[in-house]
Amino acid sequence: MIDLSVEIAGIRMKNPVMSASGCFGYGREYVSFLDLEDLGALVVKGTTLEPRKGNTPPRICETAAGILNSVGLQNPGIDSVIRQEIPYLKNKNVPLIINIAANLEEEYIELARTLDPLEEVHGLEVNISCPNVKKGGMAFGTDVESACRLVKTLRSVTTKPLIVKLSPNVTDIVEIALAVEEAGADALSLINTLLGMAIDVNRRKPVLGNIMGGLSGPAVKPIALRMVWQVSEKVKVPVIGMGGIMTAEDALEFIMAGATAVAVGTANFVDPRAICEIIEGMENFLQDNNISNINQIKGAAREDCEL
Amino acid sequence: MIDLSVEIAGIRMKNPVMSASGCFGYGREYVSFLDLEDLGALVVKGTTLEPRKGNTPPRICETAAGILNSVGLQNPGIDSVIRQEIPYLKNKNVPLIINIAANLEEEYIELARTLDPLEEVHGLEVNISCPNVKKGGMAFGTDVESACRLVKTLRSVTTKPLIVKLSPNVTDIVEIALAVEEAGADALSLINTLLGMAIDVNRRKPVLGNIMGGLSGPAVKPIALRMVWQVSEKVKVPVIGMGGIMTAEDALEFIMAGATAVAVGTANFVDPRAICEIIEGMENFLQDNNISNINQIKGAAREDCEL
Amino acid sequence: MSFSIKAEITAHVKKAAGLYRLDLYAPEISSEVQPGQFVHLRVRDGGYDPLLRRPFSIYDTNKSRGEISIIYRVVGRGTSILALRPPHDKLDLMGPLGRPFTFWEEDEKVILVAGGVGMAPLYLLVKALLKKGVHVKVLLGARTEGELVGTEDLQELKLKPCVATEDGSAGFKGLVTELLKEKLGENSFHRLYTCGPRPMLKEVARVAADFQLKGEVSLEEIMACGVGACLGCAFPIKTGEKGAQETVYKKVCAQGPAFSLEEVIYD
Amino acid sequence: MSFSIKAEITAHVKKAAGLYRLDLYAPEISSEVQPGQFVHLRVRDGGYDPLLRRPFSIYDTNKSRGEISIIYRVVGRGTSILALRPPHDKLDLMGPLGRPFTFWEEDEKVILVAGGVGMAPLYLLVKALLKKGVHVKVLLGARTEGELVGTEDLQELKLKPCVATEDGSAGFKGLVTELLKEKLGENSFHRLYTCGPRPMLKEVARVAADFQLKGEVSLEEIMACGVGACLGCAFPIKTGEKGAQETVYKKVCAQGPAFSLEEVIYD
Ligand SMILES: Cc1cc2nc3c(=O)[nH]c(=O)nc-3n(C[C@H](O)[C@H](O)[C@H](O)COP(=O)(O)OP(=O)(O)OC[C@H]3O[C@@H](n4cnc5c(N)ncnc54)[C@H](O)[C@@H]3O)c2cc1C
Ligand SMILES: Cc1cc2nc3c(=O)[nH]c(=O)nc-3n(C[C@H](O)[C@H](O)[C@H](O)COP(=O)(O)OP(=O)(O)OC[C@H]3O[C@@H](n4cnc5c(N)ncnc54)[C@H](O)[C@@H]3O)c2cc1C
Ligand SMILES: Cc1cc2nc3c(=O)[nH]c(=O)nc-3n(C[C@H](O)[C@H](O)[C@H](O)COP(=O)(O)O)c2cc1C
Ligand SMILES: Cc1cc2nc3c(=O)[nH]c(=O)nc-3n(C[C@H](O)[C@H](O)[C@H](O)COP(=O)(O)O)c2cc1C
Ligand code: FES
Ligand code: FES
Repeated sequence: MIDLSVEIAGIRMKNPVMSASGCFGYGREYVSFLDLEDLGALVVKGTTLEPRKGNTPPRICETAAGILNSVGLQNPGIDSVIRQEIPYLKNKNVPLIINIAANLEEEYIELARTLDPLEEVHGLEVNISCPNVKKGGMAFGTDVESACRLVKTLRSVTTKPLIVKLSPNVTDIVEIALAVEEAGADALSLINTLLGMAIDVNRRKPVLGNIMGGLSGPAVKPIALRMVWQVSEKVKVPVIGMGGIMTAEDALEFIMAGATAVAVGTANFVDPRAICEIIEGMENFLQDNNISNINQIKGAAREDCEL
Repeated sequence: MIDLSVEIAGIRMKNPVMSASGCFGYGREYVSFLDLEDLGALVVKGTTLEPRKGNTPPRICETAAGILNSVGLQNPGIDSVIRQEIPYLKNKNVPLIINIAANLEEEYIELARTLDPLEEVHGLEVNISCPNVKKGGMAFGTDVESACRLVKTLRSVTTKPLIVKLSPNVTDIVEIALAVEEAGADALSLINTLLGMAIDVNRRKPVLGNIMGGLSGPAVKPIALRMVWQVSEKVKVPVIGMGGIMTAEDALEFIMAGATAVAVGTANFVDPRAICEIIEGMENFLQDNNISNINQIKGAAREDCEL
Repeated sequence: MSFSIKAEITAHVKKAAGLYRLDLYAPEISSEVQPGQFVHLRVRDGGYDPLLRRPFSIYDTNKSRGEISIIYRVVGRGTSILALRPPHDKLDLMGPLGRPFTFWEEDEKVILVAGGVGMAPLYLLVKALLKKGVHVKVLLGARTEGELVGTEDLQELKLKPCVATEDGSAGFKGLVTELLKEKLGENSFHRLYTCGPRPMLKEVARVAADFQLKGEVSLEEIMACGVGACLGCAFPIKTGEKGAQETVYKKVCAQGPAFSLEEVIYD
Repeated sequence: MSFSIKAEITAHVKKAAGLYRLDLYAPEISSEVQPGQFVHLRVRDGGYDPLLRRPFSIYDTNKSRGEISIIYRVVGRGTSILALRPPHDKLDLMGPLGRPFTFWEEDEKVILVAGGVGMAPLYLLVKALLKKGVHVKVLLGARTEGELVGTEDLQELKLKPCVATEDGSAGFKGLVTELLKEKLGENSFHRLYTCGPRPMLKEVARVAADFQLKGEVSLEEIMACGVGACLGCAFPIKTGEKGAQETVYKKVCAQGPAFSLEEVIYD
């Protein structure tokens, strides 16, 4: 009855709820708790060309309604992911999106080239916004020109849908969004984490081994929602909203702000079944409100609003 | 025994805890609950040249560990403040800091000129970061050049200590901080609120009358603390840290990150005695840790930390 | 004078589905409060969930026992948590806050219109008016019988409220504002006081104006500080002379909750 | 297989100041758990304060009653809230999680070193080892008598733990690692298992290495997901051959909590 399906850059999803990169491992970690096929799409941990060791622990610090993480893109590298993880996910009936990260433009390109021939990969999410590594992409995400150049080049080496993940640590996210769209992005993901920190007053030291980390969780939702609202007003490509989504209501806020789909990150840590609960809750909301198709409420909160 | 006193741009404060602008009215609202003379300094509501009506309600929306506000600088205008509010505060033995806001450079200048002769005003906090009015200063706070020009001009029309309040809605707060310092600021306040929003999914409308609002409270503390850490490493002028300070521990985090003083905003709404509790808690912490002077722990978390 | 105290819960009873009465030991507040004032309380001690206090009208007092009572409806997260607090727990309380209702010495006969839990700020007013020898007529409205507030308490004061329910489960079937029109047609009053949902208030104000009846309304708006410091609880109010009228925003917490019926802009 | 369930609290008792034992009805977990595994639980249902779950070792099981027990110390906000949960409340529980301790069939005599609440993951191990007929020596250390965990439960298994307290309030006055040195001097063991505060573990590892004793350690690190998805709980581990050793970060939640004593980098 209720149609929750959406399409992002040619990727057909049975519902608009995806896993957020880095918060759902490579999927397998959650199979005890849910059926991967229930997800709208599965976005895996940020993957680099070479293996990455990651940052010095502690890497997690709980804050008021949020967490700081400084994982620092620890991952086994693309070759290992292709060998060890993708085959497992290949047989699951769920769109698979690989999140790629790098320090250098050449590495991004090499990653895209490597993944391009793989049929089982439905799209690439280009992380130009990781705040947790010295050269981890955020330099790309906070500078219009390098973001543009990167996306243009990537566009030329792969036919896979390119989803560009934006950083919220910027003065004007709309400017970057427009530039990246112009450069050839098929969709935009926002937001990545906000750069933050915490200090342990008893030890008189930063809590995180890496001093700063990325803030996620319900604390950041108002900021994320505002950015999705601002960006989706201006761009034509679909926007994937994320940042603090814990409940179906939260997800609906993003859809009503103009997002086509949403991703769920930190919530998985609180409830391993969060994604499924959110999907179910959205379906119930639509049912209760006699809405047959999720696309009907996309951007609904914008109507009669002027800024 | 314990010396909590600090000095900001020549303003001598008996302790480092001030009220944050807009969260403590003009002081009188809180005299039922605490003694104004216990504050390190009193910073009043953002005041403009002409009276301001403020934004359409609702203006407050509670979020996870935070609030969004879209007050929009409602205030009776500087003349009325000088007539109605300052005389009352004059006799209180507490440094008085007037927070000024405007759309246009000329208005800021006029405000500074008007306040310059008033002995009872100990300093001006220049709000170049209000996210809640279309031209409410944030344009100044997110653009290095206009911020600089404004501060230079203000410097030339008043001898009062100039505290410049920065916006966190920027890519690089250090850049703006350095520029504003160079332009003649005596101290920096950070952070103002982060631009955010919320949607009421049942009404399918933004919750706030003004659509977007400023996020404050514990949710933003990690971001505020990070910015204070980054800025106080680079500037020579004192930094006043604020953003989500609810407890003495929170305040100490900011001091250990490098702030000379702190301001308490949203916490006043939760506990009208918050500022006093925080001062007391800081004193106890120092006592318990055998620290005789608050300045001894200023920036303590930076030692042996490299970025 | 307002206070910030920890008040012990002396009783906490469910009056109907989703409706609770909470008695608190707060002698300072009990002895100071005037009808129409409110308390601002933390539903949970410590923690940031929810972050803000919640405002509730002071429904009744028992000065000899140093108690105040509030009546509240569970509508969201804060009130749900409040409903779980057991007797002897202590609540963080600020009060009494806000501008109370005004009394006019010349008033002999007044009419009160309450919508649901809108009775909360009016009960203490009824008691004060009766004490002054004023004749008080109370109209109570609600969607359904279970949502009526104060019927028994009014009966204890020997008042017989006129009741309207939308579903007809008690009293007149229809809106309380229809009942109001009827009563104002039958009798004349010196003053009207009201509190309830916004659409009801709007209609009450319209009807009262039709009958050239003046009065006061108790408003609600989301609050942060509760003491006039944050300007968060603004409500649009007309000022100035007829013809040259302007809209200003007034603070419900400090310049209200009681406002004159005519000055409020209801939508 | 792991489960995400709502588990009823069947008992919740204070064992000593700040030390609690919590019994939960969780038959799925009870029947699956192996020594050294843990549960990840929400101290409060709903709300975001605190946001994350908290990990606790499974201290004991009662399979016939479908129960598991944990023993925890109140150290911060989460455990303070947990301590208030009454019997019959239901807790959000994930488990069993993590890599359990390893058994070696050839072991005949093993020594366990627990620091304070570090006994938590070891008690189930003791029971399993005894069942296999292994001779088990347990050393318990704490700052003071009240912080010792498991003494009575071990006595019920007819074991007499050797106790060391820093203040001498029970057993040997000094560090449990001094006691360990003494015991290893007197007797030889096939294996050592340990859990406790980091400085203790470091010293235990050093002492064990001196005696060329191999073994396993249960580590703790702040966790987010608890299932290996977030890479938040990384701990530095040595890999590779001697000489060409490298440090990698392993996940305490999924690749541990049990690690081999020698591979861990303790500071
Ligand atoms: C001066 C004043 C006196 C009040 N007296 C009473 C009373 O005596 N009894 C009573 O039951 N209620 C009273 N209210 C309303 C009461 O404050 C709210 O119902 C309560 O704060 C809701 O908290 P919540 O966390 O359960 O709801 P939320 O989860 O915060 O919100 C649920 C719904 O309630 C609305 N709401 C939230 N806060 C307020 C508010 N401050 N005013 C109006 N609507 C709000 C929201 O918009 C939302 O629709 C009064 C409000 C004011 C301003
Ligand atoms: C696999 C595992 C098993 C554990 N088993 C037990 C057990 O059986 N009994 C027991 O009492 N404790 C156990 N712990 C530690 C327990 O998880 C923490 O004490 C608890 O999470 C603290 O929560 P809090 O909110 O009270 O403390 P917080 O307020 O979050 O922090 C207080 C202090 O505890 C430290 N802390 C917080 N979380 C952890 C953590 N996950 N690991 C280590 N230190 C932490 C913080 O650094 C801080 O110093 C275990 C930890 C892990 C990782
Ligand atoms: C532990 C952790 C690891 C993350 N790793 C990545 C990553 O590798 N690549 C990426 O693009 N985003 C990463 N993110 C960001 C999330 O995908 C998401 O954008 C952000 O957390 C906001 O959503 P949330 O509030 O729902 O978590 C990570 C977030 C967390 C909390
Ligand atoms: C209701 C409200 C009104 C505010 N008004 C002003 C203002 O007029 N001028 C200003 O510089 N900052 C204003 N602020 C920002 C605060 O001074 C402070 O910078 C911010 O709230 C972060 O601190 P907090 O988290 O402790 O509240 C306001 C904040 C709030 C919540
Ligand atoms: S609630 Fe702050 S001014 Fe009314
Ligand atoms: S806690 Fe997430 S990987 Fe271990």
